[in-house]
Amino acid sequence: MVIGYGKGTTGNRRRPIFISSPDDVGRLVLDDSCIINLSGYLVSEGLLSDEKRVAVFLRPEGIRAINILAAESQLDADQIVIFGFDVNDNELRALKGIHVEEFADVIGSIRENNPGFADKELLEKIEKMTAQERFAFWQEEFAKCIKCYACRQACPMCYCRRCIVDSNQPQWVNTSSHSLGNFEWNIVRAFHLSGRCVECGNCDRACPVNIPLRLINHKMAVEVLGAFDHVAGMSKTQEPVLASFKKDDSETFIL
Amino acid sequence: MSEPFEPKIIAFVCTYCTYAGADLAGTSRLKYAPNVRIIRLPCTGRISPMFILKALQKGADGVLVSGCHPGDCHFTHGNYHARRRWMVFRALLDFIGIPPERVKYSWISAAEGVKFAEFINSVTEDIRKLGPFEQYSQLIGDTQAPASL
Amino acid sequence: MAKIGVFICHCGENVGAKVDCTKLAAAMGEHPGVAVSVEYKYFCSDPGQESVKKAIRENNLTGVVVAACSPRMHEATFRKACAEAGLNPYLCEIANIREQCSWVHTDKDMATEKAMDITRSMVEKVKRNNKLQPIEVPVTRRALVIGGGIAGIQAALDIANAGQEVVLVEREPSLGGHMAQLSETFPTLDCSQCIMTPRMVEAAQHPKIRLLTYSEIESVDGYIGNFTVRVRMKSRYIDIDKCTGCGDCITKCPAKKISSEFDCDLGKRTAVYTPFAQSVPNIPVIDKANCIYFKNGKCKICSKTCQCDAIDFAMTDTFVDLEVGAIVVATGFQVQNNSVYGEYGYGTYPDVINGLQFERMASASGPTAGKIQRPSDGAEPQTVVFIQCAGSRDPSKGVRYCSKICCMYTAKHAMLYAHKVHDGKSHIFYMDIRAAGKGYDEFSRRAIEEDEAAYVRGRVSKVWQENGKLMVRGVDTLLGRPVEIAADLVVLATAMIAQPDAKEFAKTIGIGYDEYGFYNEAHLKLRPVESSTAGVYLAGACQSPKDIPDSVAQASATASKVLALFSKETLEREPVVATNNEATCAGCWGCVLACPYNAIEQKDILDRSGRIIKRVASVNPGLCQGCGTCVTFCRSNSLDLAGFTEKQIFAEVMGL
Amino acid sequence: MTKILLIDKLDNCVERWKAAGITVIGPVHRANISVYAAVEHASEFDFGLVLPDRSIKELFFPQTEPMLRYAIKKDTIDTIECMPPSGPRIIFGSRACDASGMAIDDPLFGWDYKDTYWFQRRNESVIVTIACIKADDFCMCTSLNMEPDSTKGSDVLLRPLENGKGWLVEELTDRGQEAFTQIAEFLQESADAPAQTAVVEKKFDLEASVAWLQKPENFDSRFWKEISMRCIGCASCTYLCPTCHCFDIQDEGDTYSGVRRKNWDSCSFALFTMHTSGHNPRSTQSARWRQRIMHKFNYFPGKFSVNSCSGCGRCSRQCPVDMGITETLQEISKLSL
Repeated sequence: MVIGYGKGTTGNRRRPIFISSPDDVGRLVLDDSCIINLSGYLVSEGLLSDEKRVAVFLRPEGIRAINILAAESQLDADQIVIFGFDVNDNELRALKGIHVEEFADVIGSIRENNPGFADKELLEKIEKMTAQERFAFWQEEFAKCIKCYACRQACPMCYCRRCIVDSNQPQWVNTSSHSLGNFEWNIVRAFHLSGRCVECGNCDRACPVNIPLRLINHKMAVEVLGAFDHVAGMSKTQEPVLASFKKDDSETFIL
Repeated sequence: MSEPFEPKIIAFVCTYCTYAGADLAGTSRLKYAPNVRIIRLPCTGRISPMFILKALQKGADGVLVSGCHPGDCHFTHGNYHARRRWMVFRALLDFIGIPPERVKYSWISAAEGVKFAEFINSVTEDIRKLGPFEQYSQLIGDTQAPASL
Repeated sequence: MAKIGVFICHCGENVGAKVDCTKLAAAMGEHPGVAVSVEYKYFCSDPGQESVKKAIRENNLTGVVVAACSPRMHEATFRKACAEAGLNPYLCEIANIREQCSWVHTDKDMATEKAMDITRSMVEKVKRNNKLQPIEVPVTRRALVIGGGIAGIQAALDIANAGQEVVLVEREPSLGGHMAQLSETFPTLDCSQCIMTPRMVEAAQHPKIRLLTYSEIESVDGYIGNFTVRVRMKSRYIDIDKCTGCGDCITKCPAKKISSEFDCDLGKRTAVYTPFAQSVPNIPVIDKANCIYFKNGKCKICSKTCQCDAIDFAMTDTFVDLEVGAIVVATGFQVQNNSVYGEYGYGTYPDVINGLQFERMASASGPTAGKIQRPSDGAEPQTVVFIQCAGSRDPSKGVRYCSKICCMYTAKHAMLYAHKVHDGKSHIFYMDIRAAGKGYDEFSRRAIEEDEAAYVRGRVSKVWQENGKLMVRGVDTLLGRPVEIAADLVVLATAMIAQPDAKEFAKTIGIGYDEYGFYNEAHLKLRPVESSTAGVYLAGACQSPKDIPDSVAQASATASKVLALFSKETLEREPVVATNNEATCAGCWGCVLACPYNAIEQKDILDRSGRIIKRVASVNPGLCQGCGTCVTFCRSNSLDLAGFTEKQIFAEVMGL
Repeated sequence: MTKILLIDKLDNCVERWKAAGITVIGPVHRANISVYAAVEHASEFDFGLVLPDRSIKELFFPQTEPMLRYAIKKDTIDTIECMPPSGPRIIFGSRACDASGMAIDDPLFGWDYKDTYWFQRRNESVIVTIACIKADDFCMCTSLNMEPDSTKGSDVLLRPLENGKGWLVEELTDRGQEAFTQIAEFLQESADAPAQTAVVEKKFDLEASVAWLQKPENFDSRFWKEISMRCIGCASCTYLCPTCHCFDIQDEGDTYSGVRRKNWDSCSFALFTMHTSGHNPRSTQSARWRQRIMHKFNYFPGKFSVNSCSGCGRCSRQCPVDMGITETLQEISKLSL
């Protein structure tokens, strides 16, 4: 099977398509509108069973996602054939390689020069706010949340069979979409992605109410890089940042 | 003059170090502010960020988290894991607008009864100065209020 | 429906003076699910405990909260009382209203209010407590000791002498380890081999000890009381059952110029060899890499010589599977390769040697039969310079830590040298003299005062060859001036470092190690001979640099741990262990990594036809120590910790 | 000659209605999205939107709503029932699809138990719909046999004037008439022509599709898996849909007190049909998507004689993976040829 992009409802929309016959190759489209990170489909139930091989079109952040999914034992990277591509200045370029290891240089350069897709201006604006202003800012943003969980469902890292928000004994996260429930959900979502998010932006684009989710994820990625020198998805054997530690980790905040 | 504000503070501590330190403060008959309620866990490794959120939901104006000093963990490295989690969670809360001053972390050993008492006193005083966590109270209030419109 | 009993203890005046117990009892009586709420002067007293038991029986209580002193004081007392009344002891919790309330607050109203919160919170917890049963783990009463140096031998003998079975595994052809290489030992100057070899023989002949030399650990599975260990017995090419140890093969072997590892390259050995004359077992091995037959396909002189037909060139490695209940790791150390110190010329100038080489030279059974000689020309050195901390306490080239034994053995070397070369002169460059230990400082003073070792406080910057001498340039920091000594022999007090494969081996057994590769003890102070993996103990220099008495003491300590474990057929453990909900587990294995005890394993869930449906985490209750780190890590909230479950803690917070 | 309302006068109307104790609601922007929300002034409205991002549904059926408050005592549990805030409302600037969506759901909320939360709000609201003069690629009201100026569910229909300065007023119900009587003085007679309503292309053959859906053998068609393979199982389509109406009831609170709430729920979620045993009758995403389509075009009309879709197109417009009712019914239309 090949997971790729096909034409969408409108001119600049691309939709994920699944192809299992050479006759359908003509349905594939690849251009700079192909933005959705398709890696999440790989963990769909049964897709990779019986050691089937699956090919997937991925941008560098999607390739990083494969590394994380492999590192977190959600898939066997050897089963994944990667059609890597990247878009710079509206120019689409194929990336050399098939297996995730072969893209080490491409994703390594992300570490050196993390472009970050987040809205830098907004980030700076929020960082300059007082805590009270920040709270008010997010309160307004989270007030829009309708708990459709599109952010979760669109995220390749949210592969849990049962999300903590759906665990009701006890109910750690209030499921109601009132302001407290929305706060809790968005905090937990961001925490569970800390050190794991590849900033593909699937959550941001999926959110029907335009909460700047990627911004929070980006902020956490910056924090994790600063504190633990960790960039998510650099290799398929990378230890998850919150399941490991160093004895001399920073602890300036601990009294 | 109005009554001074008495903050509600919930603490999550490990049983081997900070809980024992709190006991030592007791056996030493040290005096400290009565605003803190302690929840005992086996190890800081067991202290989930969820606990902090639930303490806030329960109306805490401040939350404390405390355990063994690095290297002293009864379970060898539960506190190292905890430290990473806190680092990340603290940054997240800060970014969301929950002031770091309201969620405090410390290492207090079984021998540090004095440190425990001083810590409780200073945090209580700090949070008293910050006043009630009104923004969060508003969130909690929303859970009780009728739907809008 | 919960029927909780709340028992509020005045503790005389200790609680009563600051907490209004009557008010507290009344308030708790109104709490949902509370069936009994009473106060009493001393619940820990016999009549107090009896009243708790009576209340449990009369009201069919489903849980008990004793609001009293710290659980660290009387949790065990009241849990026992509950058990005696037929209530599962884990359905009893303590609300600490003394150490953390009445004793530390002055305002009675506020203290009472806090006591109410504490007690209520605990009532809410106890409503969600589960009946727990202590975990019983069967114990295989057989110990595995890995490493046949002095520590391993001591541990094996101590365990065996107490009547328990031991399997002693050594990877070299002979027992002995580093101690067998030593000449004399500090601070008594008794001959190392004289005290070592009898112990080696004793271990080999002990009816309770099964000795596997020239063997290595292949894999370790299982957990405390129940380990399965696979040992690879490397092929000796000599049938251990047929060989009599006559040594004819060694004498006849034509490949004679092989550097002897045991003699630290100062001596030679043959291709079929025992490491040293007193090897135990006294059965040679054939060194395949250097054997002429293996190289050229012709020779077999040994085979022709052997009268017992013990030589078997077709022999292959074999495996032994062992069931053991405890493992003592005594894998020892190695010395650092001093070629990192280019300026000292080790490896370049043959007359710059390390301490272990000096030991071999000074040993009566060594390559020089105990004569101190320059390796280059065999001449007796008239001036010897010893350089301490050649690797230790030197983060730039060596290691940061102190190797602990070098001050002592250097003093010993100077003394041995003085005793063997009467007019010789020894100079010792040192940073500090660390001679803490019984008789140690006296010993090092003797080196200075009686054997006239010249101690120079300072570092050596360079050693070079000039006119057949080794010129040693250093600084005397006490006098504040440079020193230059023309020496015949330079001895480096090399750092003790972890075995080259220490980290890999730690992963095989599942124990922790530090940045240097030394094995981590469970607690530096209180559990110094236990590893963080239950049932695995540490002896000797694999844990940190040690001298012989420390190694032996630690070995005996591990033996006592093992024997305590073997004292019962089953092991009872606190049931505060993690559990996993396999239905919701996402199989990300973060918990496996985070667990300090390697207590979480991957488990395959199979369908009826044996196909893997999913992989989940599975907690081994025999290994789990109950810290709960995994529970917090678990994003899907699938892991939980008995006694401190998610539900219980949620209820505690919500009950405040 | 007909009645018109000029945009210039709208603020006066808002003032007047507010003065009469009426909450005035309309399409506005809030933190990067567009919603129907209460306004202070007419200037807050944005009538240029094809549709607000979020539907009108939440004004009648909010995403979360308290039903009762409870307090747990020693032997009893005290409860206090909660009702939504009461008071007249004018929803000014609805769209035909949104308004008809409410009418579609009326029988659902009233056929057996009469949902007081829904009907209190329905009865207290006047929906003033503005006919669409523009549409986007996702609009599909015509495919549902409706039009951009359909009147179903509306109390007043406004037709934008060609000159863009206001609207022609068509009062459709007594309630609508009453609301506009209050602002009669700001209305005027005019002969200005209304603008052309938007042309919404018919995207699928509804009748053929429904016929296909009704054939029992198509329940197990491979089609469902193929069409929904990329569905990620979020609820954005159902939550933005004006007619999707599923909800869950949750108790929230601490040991001593809490609130029972009625929260949106979605057939897209795996958990929606999950049994306690772990068995899930709709265990795959395709089964869930099939349920959504079947419910809207087969089961619901079977019971209430109306399709549970008003053609707003939000499902497709906001879908993270470009799915939606339009595509599905288009494909079904092809199958039934």
